Amino acid sequence: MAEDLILELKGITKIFPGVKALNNVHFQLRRGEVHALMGENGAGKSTFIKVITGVHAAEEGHMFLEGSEVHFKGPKDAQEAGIAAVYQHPTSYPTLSVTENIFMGHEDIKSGMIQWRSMNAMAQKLLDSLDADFKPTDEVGTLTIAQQQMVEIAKALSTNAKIIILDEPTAALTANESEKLYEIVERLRDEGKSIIFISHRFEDMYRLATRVTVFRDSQYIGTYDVNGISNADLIKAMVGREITDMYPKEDIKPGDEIFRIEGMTRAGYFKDVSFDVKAGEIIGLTGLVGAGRTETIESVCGITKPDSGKIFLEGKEITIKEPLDAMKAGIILLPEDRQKQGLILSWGLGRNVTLPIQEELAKNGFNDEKKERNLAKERLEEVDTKAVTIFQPASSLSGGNQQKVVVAKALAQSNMKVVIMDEPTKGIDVGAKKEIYEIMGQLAKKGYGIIMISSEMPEIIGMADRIFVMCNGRVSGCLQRSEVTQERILELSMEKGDAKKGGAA
Amino acid sequence: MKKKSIGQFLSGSREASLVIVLAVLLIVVGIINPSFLSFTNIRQIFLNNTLTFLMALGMLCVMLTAGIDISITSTLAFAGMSIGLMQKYNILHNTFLLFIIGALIGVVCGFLNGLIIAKGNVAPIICTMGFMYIWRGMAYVISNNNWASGMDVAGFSDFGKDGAPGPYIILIVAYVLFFVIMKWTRFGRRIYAVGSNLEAAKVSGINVDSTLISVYTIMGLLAGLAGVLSVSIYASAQPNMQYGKEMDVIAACVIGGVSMSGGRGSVTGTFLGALIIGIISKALPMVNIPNFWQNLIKGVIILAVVILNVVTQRTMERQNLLRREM
Amino acid sequence: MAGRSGREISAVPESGIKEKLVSWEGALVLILVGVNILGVVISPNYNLNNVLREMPRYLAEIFMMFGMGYILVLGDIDISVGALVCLAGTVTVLSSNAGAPFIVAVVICLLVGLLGGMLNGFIATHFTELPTMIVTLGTQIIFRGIAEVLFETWGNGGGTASMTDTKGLMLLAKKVGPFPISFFCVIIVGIIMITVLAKTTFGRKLYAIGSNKTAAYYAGIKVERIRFICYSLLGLLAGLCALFLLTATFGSNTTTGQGFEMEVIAMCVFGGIATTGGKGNLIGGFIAAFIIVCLRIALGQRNINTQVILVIIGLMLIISVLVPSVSSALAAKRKKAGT
Amino acid sequence: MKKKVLSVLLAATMVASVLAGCGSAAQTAAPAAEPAAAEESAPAEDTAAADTAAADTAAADTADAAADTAAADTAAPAASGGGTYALVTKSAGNPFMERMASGFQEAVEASGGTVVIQNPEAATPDAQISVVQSLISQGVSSIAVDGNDANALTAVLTEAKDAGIKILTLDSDVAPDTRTVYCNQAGVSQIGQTLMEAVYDLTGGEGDWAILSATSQATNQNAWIDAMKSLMESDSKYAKLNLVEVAYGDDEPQKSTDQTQALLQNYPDLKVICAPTTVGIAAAAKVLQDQKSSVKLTGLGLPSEMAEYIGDDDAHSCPYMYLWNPIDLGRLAGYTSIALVDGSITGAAGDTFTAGELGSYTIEEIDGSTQIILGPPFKFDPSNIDEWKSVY
Repeated sequence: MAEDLILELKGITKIFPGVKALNNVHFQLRRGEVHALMGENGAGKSTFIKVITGVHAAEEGHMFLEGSEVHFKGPKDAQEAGIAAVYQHPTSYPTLSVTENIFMGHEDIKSGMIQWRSMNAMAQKLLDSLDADFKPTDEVGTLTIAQQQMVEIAKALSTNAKIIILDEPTAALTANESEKLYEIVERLRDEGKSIIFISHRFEDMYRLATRVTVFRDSQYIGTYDVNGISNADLIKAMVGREITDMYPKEDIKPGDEIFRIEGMTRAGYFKDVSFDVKAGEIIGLTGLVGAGRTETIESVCGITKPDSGKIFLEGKEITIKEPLDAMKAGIILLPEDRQKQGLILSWGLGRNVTLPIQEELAKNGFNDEKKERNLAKERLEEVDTKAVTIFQPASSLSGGNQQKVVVAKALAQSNMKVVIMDEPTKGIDVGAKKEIYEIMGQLAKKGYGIIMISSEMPEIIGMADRIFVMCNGRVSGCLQRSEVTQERILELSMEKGDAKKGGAA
Repeated sequence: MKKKSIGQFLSGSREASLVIVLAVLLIVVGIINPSFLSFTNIRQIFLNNTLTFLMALGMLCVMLTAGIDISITSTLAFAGMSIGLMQKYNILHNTFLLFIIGALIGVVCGFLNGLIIAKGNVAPIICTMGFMYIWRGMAYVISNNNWASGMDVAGFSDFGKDGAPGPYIILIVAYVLFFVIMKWTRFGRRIYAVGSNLEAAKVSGINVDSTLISVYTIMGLLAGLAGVLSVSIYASAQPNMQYGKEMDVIAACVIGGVSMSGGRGSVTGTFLGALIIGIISKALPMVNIPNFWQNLIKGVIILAVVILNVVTQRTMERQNLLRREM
Repeated sequence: MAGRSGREISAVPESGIKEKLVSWEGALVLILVGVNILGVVISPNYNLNNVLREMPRYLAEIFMMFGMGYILVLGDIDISVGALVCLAGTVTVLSSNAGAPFIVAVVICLLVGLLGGMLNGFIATHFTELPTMIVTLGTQIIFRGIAEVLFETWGNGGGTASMTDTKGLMLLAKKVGPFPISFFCVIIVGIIMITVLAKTTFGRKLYAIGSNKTAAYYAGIKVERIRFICYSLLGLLAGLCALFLLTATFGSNTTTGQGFEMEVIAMCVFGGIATTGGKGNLIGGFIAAFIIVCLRIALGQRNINTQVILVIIGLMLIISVLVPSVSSALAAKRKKAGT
Repeated sequence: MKKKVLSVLLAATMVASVLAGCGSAAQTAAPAAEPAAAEESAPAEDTAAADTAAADTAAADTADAAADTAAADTAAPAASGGGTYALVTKSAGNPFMERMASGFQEAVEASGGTVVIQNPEAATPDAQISVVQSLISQGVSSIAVDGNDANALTAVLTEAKDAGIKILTLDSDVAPDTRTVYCNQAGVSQIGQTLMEAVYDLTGGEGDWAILSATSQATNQNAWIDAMKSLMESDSKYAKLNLVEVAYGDDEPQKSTDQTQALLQNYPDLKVICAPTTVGIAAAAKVLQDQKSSVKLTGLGLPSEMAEYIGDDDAHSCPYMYLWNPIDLGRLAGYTSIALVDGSITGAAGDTFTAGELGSYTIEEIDGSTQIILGPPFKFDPSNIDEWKSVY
């Protein structure tokens, strides 16, 4: 092949304790192309990126940069070789300034002194090119996630790298910001840079990429020309089967209203939010990151204090001052960040499952270990957790199975009436995802009220009976299952006059 | 650009609010006892707190990496006692060499801390607590129940005599040096990076272990130097010197806005924090506060300053949220 | 929604005895035995009677070790307790000398400890942004400061006061056979504190908070209330420590309790409780406390320089925290060599 | 599993190393004590002549010197028994205590006794209690204590007494009923008188003066300060003297320095500072001398610490100061211990014995308690400081 390959990886295998994160995968990147890397969460894309950037060392395989084999001992080697990455989760320094974040590791130094003035100027130039609405001297910790993502992009741009890797850069960006990013990426490509672009959004891929490589379950599936593959084929390559059976949503006739909030307001986060759930109904709550979805739910569940608002359960108003009140009332939250909020990773699965209900099982304040073990076993098996024993630490499970433990933990609470799932399928593999949907469907069938917060359009459309869309702290609309389309949701998610405001969130 | 309100300015800049606290302190004390604001007195504030000022710089570095070092005054005593005894037994009388030796002892002590904390993955407070016992004990052991007294350190103590420029020069050099290092060098910024986000630091290729080791080594170096200075300023070396004063140093840093969770803090803030601590200990006996009340008032002021900071931060955040349009 | 795969998850705990012996607590027991053998070897006077007779002053500290264990499991720290012992002791002595009956003085002693702990707890739970180290550093200075003021205001001048009516204290200092009363009290308090931490829902909550505060809060645990309770409890135990210290000193002065906080933390850490929270148990701390006490007594009887003893304790502390990381590093190395 | 085995192995080796470490420490500690003692006693012997000279001048004032010579012969042969004699100092790392201990050791070893010297880890009564407890376990014959607190040691000393151990105190006393006799360096009122006189002399009879003390709970400091205060009230001679403040430097150089500077700034008319503490006086002397202040200093200080600052001219801050000979105080305690143990004295007032080369002493009843007074404080001035600065 006379291809001008700038980067080639062959037979890469990466093993983490107990898990093969990458299994004999290949990848080729041509000079000056935008190459999309696709696959479901957990397919191994992020690990693959970390191998390229030298964060992880692969157990097997070879990596060629401009034709010659390279062995990166650490991130520094990769940086020096001209590879820059923008990670999915911003790897920023929250207490440091934007400029510093951008230039960390490759500061402008003259006679041993960092040249802040010129660096600030350079940073300003980069931010201007991204149309950013913050200053180089701002502390990164005070920025929104979208803004932090911009800082990361600016950081990658600042290294003058030959290869730039973008790991889901548009996930937290508004349409406007995304368009800006597309332009930047195109400009970079025209300047001769090679770009690896990871995204879940098909529109990203069609807009930018010429070729796409698909990973599934840690394995290499294939590389295709974007113009030469149909959408359905691509999805099949990614998921491994037809997507039609992905959302097992049965048509359940909703019962009476089980849960309702009215006029929930918390200054600076959300304002005058109202919605309701009926028994057996799945409610979708969506909107852009930062629209106030999670914040609203957290106030409902007593995690944070709202300024005002009423909560009704089965028609009666209840007061919730702290998480325990919500749990006692039967409102169960599966939090967004399962590793930080949902689980105690260093604990065994069993203890995690019984943590909220240990007091119910206890005798005179003493833990009834046997009862706990049995209950935990039962619940964990109920959701089909892939685990050997209930004593293994939660950290030893994959993301999908961790989420199942969180579900088991919720199911263990016998008085459950309303289940609130915040991004229940974030970062978990296809199989587990489907199982979560199945559980969700079965819960609805049993007559629980379910609120699902999600940014993933397909699952919201696939699972929800009604969809409430939030925008900038307010509910901007409610869509029935029959009338919902991606376009409608997006329209409601965007602030009116978004374009005029230049994407300021 | 909108003009910032005074409140925003204050909460935005820790240094600014410290300057105000400082000004209030000075005005109150100055009114009660005008002689407090005399040149001699101000000069003595720096001289008497040279050790706190100096060690606070090291503590700043350590705390920036989300660590802590409570062994510093033990290191100080060990280094100070060592060079004191060298003079007592007429082994060495060269001031410059004594400084070098004291600093070296500190470097070794600090290096051990850093090594165990970085490579052994030991919580900083525990590791340094162990060495707190060890170096203090060693200071006693080598002293063999003797002090180095004014007579023993006669020539050497001229360096730190009241009125001699030595300690001030060391302080000025140290602060200028650290100000430059922490703001304008790659090494200084790496310390911030490690404390701000350890994982990110690893990803961006910063050698975290060596940064940690050097930070504790610097702390040791400064503690060693402080030991030498202590012998010089007080013209004596005792094994129990500066016992418990590590808490003053930590308090100075915290008041100065250095975050114990790492990544936040500045040389200027540290300077102001140490100055507040220095002024409190100097001012209390001078404003006719009875002896027995001094500790109580010192504690209340320290706690009040840190709580005040939390309260203003909260108010500002709340106001920012309320200002956000929906 | 029965598991379609029918996968079975084991719920049988790994059988105990071997694991229990091959643990840090097991090692501590061995060390304790070793230290006692050492004592007998190096000192002809190292016997049960003498050890028990020398023990009461140290026993007082062990009360606080239990409370500190709770605080450390929470992932917090409290360095004010030494000063709190001083304050509680001082108030007790002064109130007794002012005519309060012994029983009232005892109540006052415990109450002062409790109030001091509650103050710590109040600040720590209402200003969660502040590291507890700083909070308790502040209260440390304040507690001792109040004691100094009390000495000046109600004492007979000078920073020291002794109890004039020692009848009650003498009663508390009595022995049952060779065992001092405080020994039984330590055992009883110890059993309660160990059991509560290991076996009750309350104890489980402490581990949850120490392991992951956020997840604990999301799971409905009243994090701040529990932290407040633990600080108050530690304060109460500091009061108890002050009381039993009085049975040895019959008075209080401005240096009472100096350095206790560090010694107590050292006991906990040596016993396997991590300062980062969520790890270790009080049985370890309990054994470790006796190791340190026995070692001190043994070396003391051999008239070894008191400062050398401190050096040894410092070394033990560092070695004990290095053991886990060194052993795992070695294990990793061996694994690598093996494959 | 392997990890656990490994950790146990490590723990076991740790025990072994601790055992080995302690074993060797113990082994080396015992023989090391002897050569150290030998070395100590050699220079001490050299200075013995000087000491006795000082003791003679010091003892010249004591009225009972003559009466004691008679008893000297009878007491001397009795003081040759075995037994273990313990001394508990205030704390480790204090040269005054070190000198006292060397005197004690010299006296006891000369009589064939075994010496145990214990320096508590900190200058607190708590630390002393542990040490005394350990000595009870060891079954020593006598314990001489330099009390860190007047009352805190009551219980433990009573316990020691019950165990048949003779208890005496030196330097700083404890509650009188818990010990047999107190080897007092000088009577409280005597020290108060001497210091008052010095203040009177240095101020010229009128004006402001201040006291810089050690810690607020130091027994002897407080007793001396009280003695000075009551003297000022009772004697009209001192009516024009104005004691402006008693400051506490906590025996820390830094705090003492702060306090001295504060005194100078708060009281511009201050004429004299009296510091009856060895740390405080040295810190204050340095402050005054560095600042070339006109304020004069006196008090109690170690000659070796103060040699730099003693002088009549304006370049020196301390014209003269007082102290007793700590070596002699140790010796006296040593001889007293032996006499108590061999039964030649019971500790009752009027008992007389010979304290080796120090001469003969009588137990006196002072302020309702039994004491042995070493002698009046010794005055150090420019004429004799060079001679003494290398002694202690």
